[in-house]
Amino acid sequence: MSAIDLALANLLSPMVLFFALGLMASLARSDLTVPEAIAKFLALYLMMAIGFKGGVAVAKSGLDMKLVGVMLAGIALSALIPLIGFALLRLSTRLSAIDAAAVAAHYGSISIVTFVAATQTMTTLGLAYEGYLIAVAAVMETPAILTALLLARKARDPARRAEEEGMGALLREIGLNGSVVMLIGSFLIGWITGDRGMKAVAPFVNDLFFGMICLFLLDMGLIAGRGMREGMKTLSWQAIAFGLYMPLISAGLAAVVCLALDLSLGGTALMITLAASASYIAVPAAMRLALPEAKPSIYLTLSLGVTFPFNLALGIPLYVWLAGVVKG
Amino acid sequence: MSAIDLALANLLSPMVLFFALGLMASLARSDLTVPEAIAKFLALYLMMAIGFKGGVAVAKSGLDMKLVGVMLAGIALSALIPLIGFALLRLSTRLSAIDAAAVAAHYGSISIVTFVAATQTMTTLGLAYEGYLIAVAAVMETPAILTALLLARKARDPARRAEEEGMGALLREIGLNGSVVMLIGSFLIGWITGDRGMKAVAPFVNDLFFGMICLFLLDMGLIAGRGMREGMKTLSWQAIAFGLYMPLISAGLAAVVCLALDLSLGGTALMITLAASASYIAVPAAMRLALPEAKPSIYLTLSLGVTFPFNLALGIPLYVWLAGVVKG
Amino acid sequence: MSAIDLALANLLSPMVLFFALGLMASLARSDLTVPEAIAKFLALYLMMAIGFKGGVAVAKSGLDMKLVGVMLAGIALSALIPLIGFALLRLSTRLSAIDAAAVAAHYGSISIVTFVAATQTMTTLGLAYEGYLIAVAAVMETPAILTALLLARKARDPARRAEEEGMGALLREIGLNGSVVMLIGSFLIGWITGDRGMKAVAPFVNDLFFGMICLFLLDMGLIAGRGMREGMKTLSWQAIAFGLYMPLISAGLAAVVCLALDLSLGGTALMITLAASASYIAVPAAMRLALPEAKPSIYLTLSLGVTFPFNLALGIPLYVWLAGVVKG
Amino acid sequence: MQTFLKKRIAIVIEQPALNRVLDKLDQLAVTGYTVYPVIAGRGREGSWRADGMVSDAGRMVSVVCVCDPAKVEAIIEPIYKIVSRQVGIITISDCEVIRPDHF
Amino acid sequence: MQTFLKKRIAIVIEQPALNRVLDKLDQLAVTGYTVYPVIAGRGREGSWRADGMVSDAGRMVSVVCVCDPAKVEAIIEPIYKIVSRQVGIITISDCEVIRPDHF
Amino acid sequence: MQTFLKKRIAIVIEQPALNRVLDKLDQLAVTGYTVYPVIAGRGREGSWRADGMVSDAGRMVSVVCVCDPAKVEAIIEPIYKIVSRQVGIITISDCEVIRPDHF
Ligand SMILES: Nc1ncnc2c1ncn2[C@@H]1O[C@H](COP(=O)(O)O)[C@@H](O)[C@H]1O
Ligand SMILES: Nc1ncnc2c1ncn2[C@@H]1O[C@H](COP(=O)(O)O)[C@@H](O)[C@H]1O
Ligand SMILES: Nc1ncnc2c1ncn2[C@@H]1O[C@H](COP(=O)(O)O)[C@@H](O)[C@H]1O
Ligand code: NA
Ligand code: NA
Ligand code: NA
Repeated sequence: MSAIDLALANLLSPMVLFFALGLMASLARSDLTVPEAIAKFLALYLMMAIGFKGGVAVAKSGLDMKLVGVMLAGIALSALIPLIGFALLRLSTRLSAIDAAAVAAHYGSISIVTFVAATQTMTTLGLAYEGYLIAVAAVMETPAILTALLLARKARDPARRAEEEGMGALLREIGLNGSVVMLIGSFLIGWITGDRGMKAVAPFVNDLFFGMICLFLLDMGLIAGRGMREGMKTLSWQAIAFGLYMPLISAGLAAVVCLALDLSLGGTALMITLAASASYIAVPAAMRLALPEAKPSIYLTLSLGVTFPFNLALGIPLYVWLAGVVKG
Repeated sequence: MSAIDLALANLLSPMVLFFALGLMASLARSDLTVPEAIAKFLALYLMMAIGFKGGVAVAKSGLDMKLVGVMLAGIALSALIPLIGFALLRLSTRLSAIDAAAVAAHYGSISIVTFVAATQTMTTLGLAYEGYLIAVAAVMETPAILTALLLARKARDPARRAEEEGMGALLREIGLNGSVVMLIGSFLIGWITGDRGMKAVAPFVNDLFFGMICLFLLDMGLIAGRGMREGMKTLSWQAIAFGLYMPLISAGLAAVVCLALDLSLGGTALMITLAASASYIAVPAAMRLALPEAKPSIYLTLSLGVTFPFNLALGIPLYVWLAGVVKG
Repeated sequence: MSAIDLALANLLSPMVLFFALGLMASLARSDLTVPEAIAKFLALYLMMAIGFKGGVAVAKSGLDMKLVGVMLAGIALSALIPLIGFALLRLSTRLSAIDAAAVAAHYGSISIVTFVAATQTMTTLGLAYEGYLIAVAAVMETPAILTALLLARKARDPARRAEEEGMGALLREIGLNGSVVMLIGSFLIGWITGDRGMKAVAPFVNDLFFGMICLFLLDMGLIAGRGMREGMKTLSWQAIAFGLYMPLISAGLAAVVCLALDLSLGGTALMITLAASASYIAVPAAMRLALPEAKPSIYLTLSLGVTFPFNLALGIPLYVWLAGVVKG
Repeated sequence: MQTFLKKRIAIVIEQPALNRVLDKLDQLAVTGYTVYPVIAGRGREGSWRADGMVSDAGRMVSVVCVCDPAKVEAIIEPIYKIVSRQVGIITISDCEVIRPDHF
Repeated sequence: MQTFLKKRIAIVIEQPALNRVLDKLDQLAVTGYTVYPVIAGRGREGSWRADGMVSDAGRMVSVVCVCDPAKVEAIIEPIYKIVSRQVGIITISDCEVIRPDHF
Repeated sequence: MQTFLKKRIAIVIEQPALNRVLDKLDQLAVTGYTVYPVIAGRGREGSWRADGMVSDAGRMVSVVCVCDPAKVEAIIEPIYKIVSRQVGIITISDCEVIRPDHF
């Protein structure tokens, strides 16, 4: 499949179309909404299903030692990307150091829904991928946050710094984020119970999966549209541009790293997608605790209103193509 | 199957029985409830599933030109039925012109759950029907509202009329009703993605469908029962009678119209059901905006507490039988 | 399978592991939560699915007259176990008569989730069981409450007793508890519609069943952990011990009773499980109405934080083994 | 714009006893009330959270009733009888309204 | 710690009309507002409950706006125009804040 | 029926910081508090809505604490320290209770 065909096929997938439906509904100020409890349920389901599947896959294939290398690579990417992002933001935008650090953290961390959408594309393309990438996704969530904190520290006035409660407490608050716990927990349960477990929960975590993603993406579209309506006022075009080119930079970086990893083609595409994706569940919550003075309207709008739609509609096929280049 | 057998089979279907369970639980003042978020989720799911299926069906069969005729017929029915309803209410009840107009709007518009229950009956009877009837259902939602507004206008004191904000703004508020947007959006997505899309979401939108309807009807029963307990105080027997004979009049009218449409047998039954059904999601919300002085307790109780149970238990089999008469 | 193998297999089942995940997440103070509306939905689903299945099973097998005997035995166990519990609590703990009565009520009544988990074990072990045990479970919910009320009456000061509104009103409030109504209602609908109905809702009530239980147990783990953190302060070690040995006493008693019942092996195990399980949905709510002066922190923590985890992890395999002894 | 002084009675009561409070308010013929959800809390009976809860026991709701100062006594008396037996609290505060007839 | 007197405007309005109230508050350039869910209630239009409801009609939400006493008139006037046409009520009460500039 | 004057401290704080506020209230040994859900709002940080939200960031909850007038200072001081750093507001108002010992 050429990159173009891929892009078209992707744009006409139910996932992307439901996202578009949500986006347009919300931009048109329709009163279509997904109740908060349902949105949280869909997220919970997604973490459970994707985690469980990954665990079962690992139980099947066993852990080859490559995992360690991939994990380290993931951690490194998550920790370094914010440095690039921070520098670019400070150069190209008027964002304060604190705001820039907060935004950068989102791009170092990962978006599990973008990852899920990418795995779906792999399935349609019939590309296999390493199950343990779920675990890699999980470990990539937090390092970016630490980098951002260090970047912000230097910028913070000492008064504030005094106020901060200990790094330790903060890390506990952040590390035990519900979605991360659910993802890792389900991964381990899938690993332990393997095929036996999968047989029992398959109709729930496999058969429903795609339909639930469609609903979830409808919701994401509604939120993204709201973010655009709200946030665009507060965002400069330089900031918006950052939301579009930063994923490409991360993707390029990841592609280079992948040259050294020998993952499967599908795995490479997913690894690149992880690097290119920007968090909007775990990191925003963490930023409210760690860098409360950073403006949520900026980082939420950028990651959810700009980068997520871009990755979903154009990024993923691009990353698959990029993976082809890396592997070919 | 004779009309009698049909009626019995229908009364003993899980759908009707779960509705009855909800109804009895609520009349007995049990604390059995469906959380609001879940009720909204079930409605969202229903719109998504029924819309998507309809779209896929159209993608398969292609659009024969009959569609245009059926659409126009649907719009005409939705726009005219309120005139009949209004006249009958003014003659037979003590309702104010505003209240009568508001009630009439509900009977011109359609109830998607009644429609869904009817499609389920078609499936059990093995009757095929035109997929685009979903689209017809969607276009029949709003014309009735406009007719009611014109009826109410004349009755309104000028002072009030001054207060009214422009018709335009009002129509936007009404036209972008979430459930309508979800229904049409899912229809289009199903149409665009066709079989390919259906293969991916089938377990979600097909396999779960019936079980979800049962839960939804349980909820409808609970609400209907509450409506009966509350509303019956405020309703005269003439009004209640209207809730029972009006669907029959609409059904008769639709049957005549169907003579000119050559729909399939199933399609005819559904078209009659649409005309006979009364809205209780989109229209009540619209009435609160367009005719706030009309009493919600009256139109909600009539459409949800009287007409919906009647259609579900007796109406649908009757309309299937009527369709049989029309078709041959 | 030896009792040990059984225990191990049980401990490594997805159900128990998801419960453990929730428990650990909540003890570690993670912000992982299941929205209230979703928890209520999962409970509603469980009642519907398990009730419906039971009804269909009865429709298949027909009602052998044994049912009557089993029902009476269930009622007797539910009514008598609180007497034992009350006596033991008064002897071994410092709980007031009112508190002791309230706690005792929970152990006489049943936990439907424990029952469901047990049926799941039967399925994995390939043990058949009588479908009407669902109905037995339903009738065992309330008798324990009455016993507890009588026990508390004697202890109550006359002043209070004056305040009490009539037993009749109270029983209506309690008897119409939503979860009981849903369970019995679904049982009847399953019974009426039989295979025909099951064919329609099977994907919903059967295929999803296990996955939904896993989610529900995750939630139970979260709540149980919270209960432990909160309640352990208020509980003496004697009370906690009661939460561990009382189910064993009930199980022993039930085992003896089962000698006279000739249920299948699976049915015996389930009957013992019912007796050994402690309610935490219907009874706590009833106690707030009937014995408001009893401390909820005590009975909720005991039944949900102590006895439920014990039954889930160790009890069920033990009761299966015990059933083997009874039957063989 | 002229406003009129009324009293705002705010009750926090455990969910299972809600219907008793509302039925009592109906008997007392108050002109109306509003029930608000509550997601967490702490009191003498310890702390609780709504999320994940299946049973209604051990969770709260809040009932607000705006009424005429003259009626407060008549309403508080019987409501307090119920609340004092259960887990819950009552607070009273002043507020102004535009349509005095409405309350 | 010094505090400053403000007014707390509490509106209970039926859900379908919420956007009209919020849009109006935005036009009136209030410094902010908070919307609370409501799960049940009773008024002249009878009683209602949110649970199980699919349609927004016949259910309420509550909007609270804290503002400067000087601004109350200017806010109440147009809001009352909307509320008086719909199902809903308005109450006003005193409250103190720490950051006067904020309201 | 005799009533006693208390103070009602109402805090609107962004969800992620809720635990910090509650932990602080626990330290301050207040007799209790109640947490209310909030579904939408607007403030200096712009407007937000809860529905459809997965992340806790950018959404609010409301904490109400009824306490003795003498205690207000001691409670507000440290709570304000937290709230002032986050998105949120604090208001204080008078209320009466029946059981003074309870608060
Ligand atoms: N001082 C307080 N301020 C606000 N809410 C309170 C206070 N005390 C108790 N509550 C609420 O009332 C409920 C019952 O209180 P209690 O009966 O003391 O356990 C608690 O769970 C809180 O939700
Ligand atoms: N004047 C106000 N009246 C009522 N609620 C307010 C007001 N200002 C702010 N809020 C609430 O407090 C939250 C945070 O305010 P802010 O810190 O100004 O963004 C807002 O999202 C609103 O929910
Ligand atoms: N006296 C009252 N106290 C508290 N809430 C009220 C009162 N009257 C009305 N309400 C609320 O306002 C809504 C609309 O009132 P109404 O317009 O009188 O039907 C009711 O459903 C209640 O939620
Ligand atoms: Na990234
Ligand atoms: Na109609
Ligand atoms: Na028991």
